[in-house]
Amino acid sequence: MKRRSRASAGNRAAVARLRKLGELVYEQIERGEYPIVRIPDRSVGNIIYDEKLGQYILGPKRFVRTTKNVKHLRAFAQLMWLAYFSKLLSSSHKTSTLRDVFYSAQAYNVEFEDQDESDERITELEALLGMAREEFNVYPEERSSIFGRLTIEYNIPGYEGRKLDLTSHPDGVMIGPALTTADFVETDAEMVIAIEKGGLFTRFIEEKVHDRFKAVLINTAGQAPRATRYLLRRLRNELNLPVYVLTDGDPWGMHIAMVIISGSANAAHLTQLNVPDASWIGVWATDITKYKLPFDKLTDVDIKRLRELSSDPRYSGDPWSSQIDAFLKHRRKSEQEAFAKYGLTYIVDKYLPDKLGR
Amino acid sequence: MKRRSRASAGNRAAVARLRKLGELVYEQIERGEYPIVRIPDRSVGNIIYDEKLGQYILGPKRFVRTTKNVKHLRAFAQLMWLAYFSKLLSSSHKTSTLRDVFYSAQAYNVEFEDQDESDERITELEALLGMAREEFNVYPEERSSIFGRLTIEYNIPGYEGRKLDLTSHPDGVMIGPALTTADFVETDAEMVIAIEKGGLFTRFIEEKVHDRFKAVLINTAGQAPRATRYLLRRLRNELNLPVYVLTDGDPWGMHIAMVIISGSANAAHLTQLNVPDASWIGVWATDITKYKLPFDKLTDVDIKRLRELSSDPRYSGDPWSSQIDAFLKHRRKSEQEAFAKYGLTYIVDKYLPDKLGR
Amino acid sequence: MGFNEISPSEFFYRNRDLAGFTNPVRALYFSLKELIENSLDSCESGEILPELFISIEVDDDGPREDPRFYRLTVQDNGMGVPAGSLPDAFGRIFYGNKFRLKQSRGVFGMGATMTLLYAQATTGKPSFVASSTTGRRYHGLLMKVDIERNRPIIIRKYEGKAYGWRGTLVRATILGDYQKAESKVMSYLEQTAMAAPYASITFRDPQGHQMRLERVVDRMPKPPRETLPHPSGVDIETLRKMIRQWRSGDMLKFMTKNFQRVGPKTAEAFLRYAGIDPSLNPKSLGDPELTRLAAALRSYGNFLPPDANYLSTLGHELLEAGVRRLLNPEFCRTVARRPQAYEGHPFIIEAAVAYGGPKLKPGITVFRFANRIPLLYDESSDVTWKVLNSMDLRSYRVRQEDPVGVIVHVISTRIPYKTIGKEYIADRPEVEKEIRLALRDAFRELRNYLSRKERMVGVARRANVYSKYMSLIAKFSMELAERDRMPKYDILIPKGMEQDIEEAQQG
Amino acid sequence: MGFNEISPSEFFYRNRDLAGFTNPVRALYFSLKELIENSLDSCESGEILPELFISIEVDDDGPREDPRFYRLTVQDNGMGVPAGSLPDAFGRIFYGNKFRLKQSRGVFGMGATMTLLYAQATTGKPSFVASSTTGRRYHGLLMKVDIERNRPIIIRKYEGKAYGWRGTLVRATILGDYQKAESKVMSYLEQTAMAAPYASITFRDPQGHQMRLERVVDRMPKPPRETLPHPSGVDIETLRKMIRQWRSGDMLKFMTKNFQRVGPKTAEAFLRYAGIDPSLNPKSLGDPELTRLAAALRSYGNFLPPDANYLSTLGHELLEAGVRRLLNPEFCRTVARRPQAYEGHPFIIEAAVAYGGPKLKPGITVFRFANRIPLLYDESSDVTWKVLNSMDLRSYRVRQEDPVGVIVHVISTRIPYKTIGKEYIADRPEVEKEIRLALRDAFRELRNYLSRKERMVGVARRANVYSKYMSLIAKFSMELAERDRMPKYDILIPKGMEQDIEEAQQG
Repeated sequence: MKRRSRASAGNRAAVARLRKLGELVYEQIERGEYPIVRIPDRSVGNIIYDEKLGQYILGPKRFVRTTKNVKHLRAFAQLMWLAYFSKLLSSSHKTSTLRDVFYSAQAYNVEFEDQDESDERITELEALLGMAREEFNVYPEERSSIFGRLTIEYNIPGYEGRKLDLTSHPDGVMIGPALTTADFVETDAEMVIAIEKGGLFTRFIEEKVHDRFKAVLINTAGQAPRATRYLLRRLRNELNLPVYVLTDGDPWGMHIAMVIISGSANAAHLTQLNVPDASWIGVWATDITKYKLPFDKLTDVDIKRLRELSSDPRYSGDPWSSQIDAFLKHRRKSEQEAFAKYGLTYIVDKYLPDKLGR
Repeated sequence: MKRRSRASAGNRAAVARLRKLGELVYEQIERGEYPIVRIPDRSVGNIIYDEKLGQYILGPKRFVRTTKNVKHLRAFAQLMWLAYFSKLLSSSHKTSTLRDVFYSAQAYNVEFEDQDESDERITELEALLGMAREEFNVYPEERSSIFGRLTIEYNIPGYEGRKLDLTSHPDGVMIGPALTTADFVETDAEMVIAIEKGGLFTRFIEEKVHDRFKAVLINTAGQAPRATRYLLRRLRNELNLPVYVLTDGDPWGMHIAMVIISGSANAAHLTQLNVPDASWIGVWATDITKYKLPFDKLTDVDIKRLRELSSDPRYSGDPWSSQIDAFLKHRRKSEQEAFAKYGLTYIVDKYLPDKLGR
Repeated sequence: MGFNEISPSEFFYRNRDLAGFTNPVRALYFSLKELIENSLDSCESGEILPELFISIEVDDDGPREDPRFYRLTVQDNGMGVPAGSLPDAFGRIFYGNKFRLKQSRGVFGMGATMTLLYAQATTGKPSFVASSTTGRRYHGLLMKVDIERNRPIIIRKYEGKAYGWRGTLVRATILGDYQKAESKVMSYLEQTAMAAPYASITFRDPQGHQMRLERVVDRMPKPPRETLPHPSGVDIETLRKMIRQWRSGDMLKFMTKNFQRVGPKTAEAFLRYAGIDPSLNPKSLGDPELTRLAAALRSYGNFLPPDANYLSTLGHELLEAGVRRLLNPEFCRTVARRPQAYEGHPFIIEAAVAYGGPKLKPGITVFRFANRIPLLYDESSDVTWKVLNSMDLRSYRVRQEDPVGVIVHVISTRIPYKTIGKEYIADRPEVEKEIRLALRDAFRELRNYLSRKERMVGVARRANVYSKYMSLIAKFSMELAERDRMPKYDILIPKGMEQDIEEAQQG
Repeated sequence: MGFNEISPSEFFYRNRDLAGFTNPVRALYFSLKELIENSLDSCESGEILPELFISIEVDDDGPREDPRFYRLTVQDNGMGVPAGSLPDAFGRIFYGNKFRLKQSRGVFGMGATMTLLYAQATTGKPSFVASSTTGRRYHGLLMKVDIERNRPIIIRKYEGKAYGWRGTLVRATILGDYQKAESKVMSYLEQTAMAAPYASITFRDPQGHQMRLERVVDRMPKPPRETLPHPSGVDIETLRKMIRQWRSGDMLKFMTKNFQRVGPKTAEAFLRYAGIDPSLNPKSLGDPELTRLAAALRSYGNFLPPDANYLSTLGHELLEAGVRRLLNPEFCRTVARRPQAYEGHPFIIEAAVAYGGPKLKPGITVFRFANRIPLLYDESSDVTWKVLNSMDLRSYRVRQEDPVGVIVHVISTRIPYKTIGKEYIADRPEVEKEIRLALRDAFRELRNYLSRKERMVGVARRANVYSKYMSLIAKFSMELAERDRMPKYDILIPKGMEQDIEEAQQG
């Protein structure tokens, strides 16, 4: 099967939306009006949990950035430059890191006080355009990788039409702009397994999990970057592959899994970075006692985090709420590597089949 | 051209040396003697700067770990288990992370108090065997990547004879156990460029530095992991390619470059993880003023570090000592991304040719 | 083992630490302090603008370097001391005009005598005191103290024309360490000038350098007047003494005549509360009734607050004048609380908060005064620091590095000092509460000042911001829209600027 | 405005804060403290093992809850007070047997009188004092204090058979707050028992609960004896008094007779240093010679240290007994320094460091004593805390969470208290230095103890460690060498263990 990537379409859409923003402001000035833009409000009060989508989205509120208010002027100018710069990148098929954006501003007599201010303005542009920054070619530094039964075809300049079997390199293939924008050409995979840690990713490759379970393996390297979450969503939607998430057994692991499933509050303004029906298969709190895993005590920070999670609507169903209860009851946490207590292959030979229902 | 990897030879050598260690201890016990091992002393007093090799090495001192002293018993047992476990890994062509090692010990009734104790014992085994842990299949989690005009051939089980062109994936190819142990089959590269940051690595790929300069590009992702340094050394020694290192313009960048060139004090017991004639091409302190780069002030920590570097024999020659002086004189530091002030391609179009002498 | 009485002078001579004469550094400071305080009291009692002359000279009879013999001289233009009282005033401990319920600097009736005592103990030299009450003739004494009997020893008498001088002069030679005491002496003089901005002080140091602190106002506060105790908290022994001294009249009259702020209505309501017949003769009260009366005085909550007229405050004008003279701040706010009482003693808290200027260093600097006396020792044990430590100054926009001066002045017929040296004030709840309320008011005004200051800085910046960013916005919109010419944005600038200036001024 | 003298009793009645009678909590504590200290002094003067009975009872005439009227009773088995001295001993301030150069608990000659003063001021009630010096008959008084004239007022006299009782009893009814004072009272009693382990104390609280602190030793230290001043630092006034009282003899004799630790040789060397002819009559000294003599006494460094025989120390045995009685520690080390002097007053520092046991909480707990009196207030202003804060206890292997008790006992003919309430000691350099040296010695011994303790714990562990790890080493070496059978390692274990045990015991 073959499908066209949304990423390429997104690129042309980004250029169009950026042009439209420029026209809006230009016309206002020409009419002798103080230019204004209405940006979706990303504050807590406007973040709503959408039951149907299974994620947080922004509500209808907007805030008005107006050049009538001198406090908004600098931010308005920064936003306009960012739109200009993003259009430049998208048009020329070049990418830029968040850090590059920060420094590039100086060439245009626009200054950001620090990286955070630059990043904030980029997020505002995302909200204004309804697009992820990756769609207008601004990328953070990546660190995730993929391996498995999938052949991709590149879309980036110089590589159009070229293919890569994602089992070609047994250390894993980097997830970056090229892979994020590639088309999926061929697969006999039956599932996707997203793994929190690179060590376990390597273990799975050595134990041939991709063959034994017909799986595409993804190393999220901690919390999954947005490009990785975008890729996971594409694998689910375009190839109809179930997604399983395997994390450490602690509140942070639950969060990593939940962000893949429901998205993050920071990106509530975006609706294409999650996999609503992905499954968190472990390490669960109940697994720690069931498999008698080596454990650490939960810290106060862990416990506080669990109490926060228990009031988050995303964590109200199973297995989330019962695992929160189990974490709070036993006050234990454990890592994926803890299964090595039973030998290096136990996690693949025994735990994974158990969790996948075989 | 084609060459056989030292890594494969190292694997068989590791198994042999581990067996020999076992025999030594076994025979002592059989003779009714308290077993002892003599481990190269890695303390500061035994670290010597070898002018010829251009790096720190260990001197002739050894310390004796004896089972006659109850304080040494636990460490002795841990070391013996580690040797046993490493032999197991090497024999079965499996890898293990440092964390896996820590947890695996529990299956054998051997306990490490924490990760640090486990890692220290692994380092002692390296010193005892005169081999890097990667040679007996213990790897840290990797994060470096490579891209460029080089075709490799794998040696790991299941991939023997399979090849990969390292331009196959334009996001970069992960450097892991498979790549570290692969043979180099074909290249028309004329140089290796090691880059501190992934963002710039991506920039170089987008700007086709691998074609324009016939280069193999390596993303060290901060300080280069040992496998990456090992790979750099192989590229230099096996393919005779000059190695250039490009870092941020600050004391940490100098350190990253120097470790690639002369190795680190922590691994003074190993002599196969450096490239003595690699060149640090920037960002230099003098570049900050020459190119009028955006800069930050050096912190007290930076200044303290520079004073430490100035008393390190590795930094006595050029460009090191003059750059230390320039850093201390101007009290400025700057990142690679700062060149974006002049546009995203300036670093490739102007700076890199300047630094490579073209 | 026999039992015998010793005199107060011998007691305090033996236990000099208790009065602050711990070592040559403190001894020099306390000697000077005690003499100056007597002089200022004397001037204020007569509503005379003080003119003080103070000198410290080296006496060559002693050691060649510190600690060595210093001759202290303090001269004032006060009321003077009558010739007949002069020997006892300086030669006896527990002698003076300070033992009625009246606000004054001197409290324990022993400061000057302790100085003379210390002088003769450490240098062997007699002291010289002189005074004129008329301006026509003066009386002088070369004298010592008979320590065993708490009596003056007059070595020689002097007498002569005063040529218009009225006041007192004291000269004593003590073992002191001026080098180490200098900073405290200078602080004491400067802060005395702050608390008494109507005084002029001339000071000559051992090197002959002269410093003059000229008065900055010509108006003095009303002097304190002798007062009746406030009824709240008066104890049984005081009641007995009052009854012992009562001539005639019933309980109602007794109450109104012996306490301040007690008229017939208050007296009647209180006696009803206490369960005592208003028509009784106070002398007929038995022990149970007396006990009940004292208990009622402790617990009755409806007495009127003390009368401020008996206390001599600085007031806003003089307090601010003193603060500006000492600190020259960019901001100063003074607060004067209404009278309160503890144990029958009325008290008033005056406070000020100063900000900025050339004299204040970053951080909080505390200036403590009690009845106009600067308190320079044991600052961290004092009630004012306790109050400050419990306040969150950030809520008043004060940052750690801001230069803030905090001035607290406790005025009372009795200051609850913890030591005879009058080094710090005990944290009595009533006093603590009033200090907190005073400082809170002053810091609120500082907050308003800092807010306003911040806003005005903002206005100036706005004009620059506008022109710079509006042109960038126009340029990028042109690029984004792929147009050929810059949009007309000049027309937009002035309106925005005008509006911001308006906003800032209203803020 | 007139000048007049007031009596010491009126002065201290008006300024009760100075004596510690600040509020009902402190007043109850200080009253009890003053009476107990008098009782213990009396017993020790006669080398009588103290037997004290102390009770606090509610007096129903006062308020129903704290602060309310409490009747304090303190009875001892001391030397007693002669009938003729009884009124003045309790009815006058500055009266007692404590005004010569002699170590005692009572210092200022006013504690008991202040208690009676406070009693009559707050409850109106007279106090009862009784004493027997013979064991056959006692004399008692119901009395008050004439505050204005510093005189006793005797309301009624009592007399009767003593039935073998010799000692003093005091009963006063004061306004106090026992609820808030209880913890300090209990600490005071317990620490008094620690500093006087030869005393038995029975205490009954207002609820009728009785606590008995039984003596743990039957031996008393020698009582302090009256002493001559040590020559170092004696001032001019003291010299004048000595000369005034000198009958006959030259300067050489004057020096040897008026100062301790001055024999003919020392006298001769000193007079040569001072430039004074040894054959002079002291009465012939003029002011310049006297000044020179005093200066020389301050600067001469070759006097012998003070004589310890005039001071009454606890000594190692009694100090340790007291510490063990109070704290029951697992470790205790006592230190006694040799005599030193400040301003002519000899002093000795005794100290102890205790570690562990059921009574000490984690951290440093400080116990301060002065002439066997526990000091419980104003700890952070005291010289002992200053010394402790300057010491790095980690260098003695003491961790922050270790339960350490630090006991410091200052013994002197005059304790440099900063307050009349005897709440804390000034940081005189001589005293500070001695405390530091004492604590350093004690902490060194604690370090040795902690090191030894650590080592012995280690020995027990070694045996376990050996068998566990040796078998693992054997097993892994077998696997590594690819052998079929376990090597014989059993033979290796005992030798290693034996050696470790030897090492630990030698360490």
